[in-house]
Amino acid sequence: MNTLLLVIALLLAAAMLGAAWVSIRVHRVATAMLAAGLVSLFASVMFLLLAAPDVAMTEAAIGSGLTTFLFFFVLGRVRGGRDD
Amino acid sequence: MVNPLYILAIGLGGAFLLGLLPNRQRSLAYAITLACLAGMAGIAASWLYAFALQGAPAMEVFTAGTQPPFAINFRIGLAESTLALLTLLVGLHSALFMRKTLITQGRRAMAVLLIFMMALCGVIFTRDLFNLFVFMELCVIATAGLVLLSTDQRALGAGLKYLIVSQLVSILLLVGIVFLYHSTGALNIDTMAALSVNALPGGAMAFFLVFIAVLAELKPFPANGWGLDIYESAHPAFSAIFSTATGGATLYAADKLLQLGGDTWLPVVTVIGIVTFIAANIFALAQRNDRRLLGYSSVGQIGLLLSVVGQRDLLGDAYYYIAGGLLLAHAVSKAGLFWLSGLVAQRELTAWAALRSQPVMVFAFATLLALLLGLPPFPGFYAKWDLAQQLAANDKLWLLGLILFGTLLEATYLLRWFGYTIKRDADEQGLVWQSGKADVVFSAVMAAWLLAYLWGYLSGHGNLLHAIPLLFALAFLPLEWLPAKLKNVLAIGGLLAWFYFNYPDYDPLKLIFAAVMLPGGALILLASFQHGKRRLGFYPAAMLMFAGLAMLINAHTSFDFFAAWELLTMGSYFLILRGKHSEPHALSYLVFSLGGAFLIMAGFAIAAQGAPEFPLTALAEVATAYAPWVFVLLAIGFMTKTAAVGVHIWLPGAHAEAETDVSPMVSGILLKAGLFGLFMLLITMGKQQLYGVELTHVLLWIGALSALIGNLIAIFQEDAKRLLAYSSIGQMGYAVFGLALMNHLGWLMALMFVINHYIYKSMLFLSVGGVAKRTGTRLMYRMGGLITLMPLSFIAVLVGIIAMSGVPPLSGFGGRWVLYNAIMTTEQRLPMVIIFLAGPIAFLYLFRLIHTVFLGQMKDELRKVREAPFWIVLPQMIFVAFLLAFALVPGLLLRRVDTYMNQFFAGSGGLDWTGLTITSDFGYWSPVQIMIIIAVIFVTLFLWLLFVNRKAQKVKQFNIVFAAERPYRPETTHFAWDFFAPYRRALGFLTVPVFERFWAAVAEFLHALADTLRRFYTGNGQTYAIHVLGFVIIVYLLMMGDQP
Amino acid sequence: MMDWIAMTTGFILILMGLYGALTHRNILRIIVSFTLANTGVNLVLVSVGYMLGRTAPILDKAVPMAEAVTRIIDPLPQALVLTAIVIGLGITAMMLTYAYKLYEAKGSLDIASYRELKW
Amino acid sequence: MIRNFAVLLLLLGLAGIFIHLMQGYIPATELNQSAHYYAAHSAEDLGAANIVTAIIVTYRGLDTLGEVTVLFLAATIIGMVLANGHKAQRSLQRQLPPSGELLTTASRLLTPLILLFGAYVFVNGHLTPGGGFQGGAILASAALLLLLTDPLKRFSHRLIAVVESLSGLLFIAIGVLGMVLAGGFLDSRILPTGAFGTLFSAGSIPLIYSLIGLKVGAEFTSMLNNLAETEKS
Repeated sequence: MNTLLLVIALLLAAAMLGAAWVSIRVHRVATAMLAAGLVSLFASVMFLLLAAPDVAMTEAAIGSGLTTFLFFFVLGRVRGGRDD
Repeated sequence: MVNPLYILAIGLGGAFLLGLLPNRQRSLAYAITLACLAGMAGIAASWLYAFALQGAPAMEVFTAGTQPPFAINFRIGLAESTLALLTLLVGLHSALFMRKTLITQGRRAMAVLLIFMMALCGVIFTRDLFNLFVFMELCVIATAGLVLLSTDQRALGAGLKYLIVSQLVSILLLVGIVFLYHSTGALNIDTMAALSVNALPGGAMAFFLVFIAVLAELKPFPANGWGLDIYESAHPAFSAIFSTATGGATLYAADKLLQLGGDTWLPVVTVIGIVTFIAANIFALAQRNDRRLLGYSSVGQIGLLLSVVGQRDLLGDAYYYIAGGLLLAHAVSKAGLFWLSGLVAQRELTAWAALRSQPVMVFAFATLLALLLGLPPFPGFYAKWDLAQQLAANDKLWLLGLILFGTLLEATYLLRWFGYTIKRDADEQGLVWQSGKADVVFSAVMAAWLLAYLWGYLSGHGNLLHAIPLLFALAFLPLEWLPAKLKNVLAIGGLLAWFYFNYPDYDPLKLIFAAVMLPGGALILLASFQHGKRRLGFYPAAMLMFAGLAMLINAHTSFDFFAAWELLTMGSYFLILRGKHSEPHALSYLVFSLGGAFLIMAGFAIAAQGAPEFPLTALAEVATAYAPWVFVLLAIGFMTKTAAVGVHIWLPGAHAEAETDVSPMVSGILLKAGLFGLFMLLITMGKQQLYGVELTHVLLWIGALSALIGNLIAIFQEDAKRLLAYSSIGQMGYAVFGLALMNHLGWLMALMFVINHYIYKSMLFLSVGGVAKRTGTRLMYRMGGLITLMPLSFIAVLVGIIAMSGVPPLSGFGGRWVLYNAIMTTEQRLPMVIIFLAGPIAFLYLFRLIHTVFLGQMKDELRKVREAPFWIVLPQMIFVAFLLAFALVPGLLLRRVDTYMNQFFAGSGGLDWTGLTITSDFGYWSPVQIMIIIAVIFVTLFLWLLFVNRKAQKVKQFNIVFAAERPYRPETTHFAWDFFAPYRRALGFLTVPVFERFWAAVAEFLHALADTLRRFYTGNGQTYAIHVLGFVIIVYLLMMGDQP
Repeated sequence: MMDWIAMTTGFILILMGLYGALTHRNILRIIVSFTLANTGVNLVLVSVGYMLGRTAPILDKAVPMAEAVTRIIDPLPQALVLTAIVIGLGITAMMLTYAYKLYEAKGSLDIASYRELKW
Repeated sequence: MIRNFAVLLLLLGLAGIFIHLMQGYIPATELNQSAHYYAAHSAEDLGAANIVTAIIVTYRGLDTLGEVTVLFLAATIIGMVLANGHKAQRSLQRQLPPSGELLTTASRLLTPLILLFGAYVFVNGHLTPGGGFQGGAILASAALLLLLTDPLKRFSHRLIAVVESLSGLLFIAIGVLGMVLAGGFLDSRILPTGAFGTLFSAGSIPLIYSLIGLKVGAEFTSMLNNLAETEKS
């Protein structure tokens, strides 16, 4: 049980770091935003593992949900706002 | 007492209430905002009343019905209530200032402002670390919002840079907080403080992160580019809040954290603070934009405060007095200046000249600058004095030196700015006069004077605003509307009255100085009667100088002495600045004087070794370990005032460019302040040795060289006033030389110079000034033959130069006679030779005054020149009479002094005053006999001349043949042009302006440094964030290196 | 172990986020990178409160009131993280607004093009 | 690039700081004094089963007030900044193709459900995970859904503002009541703590959390709404 959790945690950590890497390195801004949202989502699962359900909920709703939407709202309004 | 949570409730409730209002009712919303701010300020004021006047104990406020550390708590004490009141008042006034902007932007902007003020109060009150973070984040967001109130498009960029940096800061802060919580098990600052964090595992590191993050909010060098951009582009009323309220609250947060971290962190704070202070002030030197300049100054002031916070362990009880004084001075002045900048249309520093269209604004500007610089009688002055005492007593001279250096830089750019305001061309539309905004500025000015009174009241040294001379000078400010002639009567009356009432208290030495400064000043003021209208600004400045002089003579403690010194420096600066072309010269005068003053302050501080009151007489008992250093510091300080060679370069410009009646004041009178200081120093400290060098011998050399070089340069001057100015350097050199002889005759000679120099230099400056006024030029080769047109001036000059060059029969000869007697007593042969050499040189330049100006060919364009105005001639004639009298009976004044001096040089080398004859070891001097002999010789010669020339033919001026050519530069053909060219070829090497070049190079270097280094603020927000990160890492590495 | 994993991941996320924020020139990318770093901070914060073998700080039938002290993990960091997340959102929203306004004013999202204020 | 390299170097330094921190980090085996107090007392004193909620709403209620204010501030500033000069462009807004029938219907159906769920989350904040912030975010997501299906849909600024302000004012009022009636600002014991574990328990915590939920929901909506309005033709 404990080992299983650990493995999951390790996998999550790897996924988070991978997504973060993508978010930093990728060329398209939209992808970066999505990847960042993904990191947040993985983090909220991690919070569950860390026995923090309140934080998990908040992170999922606010950190990954609303924030990502805000990003896309603005991205849609700055046309041509690619990596310049 | 009212619960502080009501401040929060009012602020927040007001903000939420604004949300309920329809967007249209903007005036109502504005009224609500003001009411909320006023209510909050009222609460803070009620606390201040309770703490300060009723001595109430600090108030602990718990929330959630739970004790800390389990719930958040607030603490309100004197410091908190003061800061909160300051914050809220600045906020209220800024809201008043921004009335139009706020109403245009609507209720949302007002809500943001209210929340901002609430959050700042929260930062001040809270004792909980995480709560502190929350309030700080609120401040960040509110700041980012309020920056956008500016009409300046660039503010947008500045706001983003700020957000980027604060993101970085908040990341560090959060990580630090949670690890600190992990180490201590609490978030309450007091609970954590009790646990000595540094010893806990991981505690020191966690604290470091928290602390460095809060410090980064204080805009330390180099992590402060973002702050400067905000200052430059934000609405000035917001900048006022950002500089004062945010700065104050964050500083207080850092102070709280230090209680948590303990004293081991104090050195870090000190170093960061002082580096920031110096760097900001150097950068500001090259700044041309007013708000950015104020930004640099804000950054610097916060740095200074940080370094004071770093001394909290030394300062003990005085900590809040000193830090509070500096903080309030910074806050009120900076807020006032930012508001004032909102009234000036253009952003160039020179555009502030527009203030002159409303003289009262110039007064406001001067007050705020003085407050900022910590000049007397403002709080910063008391604070810096006490700080210097403590630093010196605790062997932190390096810090004291750096603080004073930074302050000097600050004074340089701030007063240069003041100079622009007074002297540059004003744009008529340059001042956006709105009475509402002006009232806000004036409330800052009022607060400045109130604080001045309060800090004086709290000071252990007595209240400067109770000093009658100062009050008398200040009284001329509200009387500025009176006509100049009436004010002149008042001024003369004041000087004479003060002298009369203090007469019984003067000892003979002081009496001489007092007589020169007070009735002497009154005499020169007679010349001021020629000015009509109101002559705005003259009387407050002049009387400030005289107040300083009067207080200087009466001073008994080092504090009184220094305060008087600063007052007379400021007064004379304002006075000199009035001259037409004196802007750069006044500045260089001030920089040297303040530099000298700071040396004096440091000297006194070292001497006192922490004693709360230091009587001047106690200089005699300074421990031998410091005594020579004290001597050196004080002597250099005084000699900047006497313009000894090396630090003389300010004098010629300052004296030559001053107004006609100001030149004699600053030359004849002001220079004596330095001599007075030297007298005081030598009487108390006597001979001192440093590394085996007899310091009075050094003085001897300085005096001799000053005499030689001053005189030598004087002979090459074409400008009559500059000639006189250089001659002053020489004359003061004589006086210093005499003092440094350290014997009876030497001092007597110095005293004779005090009197003589006053008389003939005042007289000559007046007559030359009168001539310059009539002829419209000060260049001597442009004059000539004025003897028939201005006979009275001619007489004055003639008598003056006879007196001065030391030829019989006038008092200059007496001076010389005493001088040569004195010189014979010294063993220092070389300086003696130099002094001897300087004598005849003096004659060369004095001769030019008569020869070139009054004799010779009359210039065609000067044919219609009239005698100088009556009021300028009158004092000259009085001086002539006085010179004759003094020549006949020098004993009148000197006799008492001579006996007085016996107590210092017991029995040896005194003079014998019997009847009208004075006898020394080397011979005797009978003034009356000499006078008679000279008269006989003169009359004989004159008669012989008449006899020889009896057949001479009168030649008309134009009865000569002109060559039909016109030289390229006509003046070069004038016989008086470059009159002493042969001497220049021979001795010119001595007049090479090495010191001018040296100081110019110093100034050049600092400006170039500023201009190069500030490019480091590239304007890129990302770079600024990198700076912040770099700052954190550097401090980390330095600390790790310090404690492995 | 769990807390170590989370903490290390958190720190690495912070560093990666900061690297992104300090090297990308596009303002939107900078903001995205900062949210990454914020997520990292949240992870670090929560992992500091974590204790092996204990449960979430919610009392119910599984964790009765009397056993709370020995059964639950430290609730305080979680409370702090909640606040931090919300504040982070506030700041992100502010920055996005700024980005939008800047773009509107100048048509560029390159941070290097906003350098009128300097020196 | 030199710049990237410098950043890398500095971050290496920061990594050093972090490693330093982790070296000093000793995982706790016992609850520290604060946590111990909360574990032992919050249920008893405040009657809240969710200790995190007890801390957020009561013990550190001031933080939460600040937090709500952060959102309020952000929403207000966004409104202030974006409101300038966009009203006139409303008529120019581009005509979007109508959203699909399915999407519209689904959103109409879903919205009340989401709202209900949000309310459930914050009302039960003292018992189960979740609370005002999460619930508020869920409320806002309903608004988001409506915005997405109908980009031209606008919510009444007035309504949002009233909800926002009223809930804020009530929050403060309850806080002040705590000062008057109970032990201090935001003390939740102005109402009876009730039976442990039931909906109407834990004093004013559910009330406060509901207000927070409403306020947060309103603020998020206002932010989204303002951003949505910026859309130009």
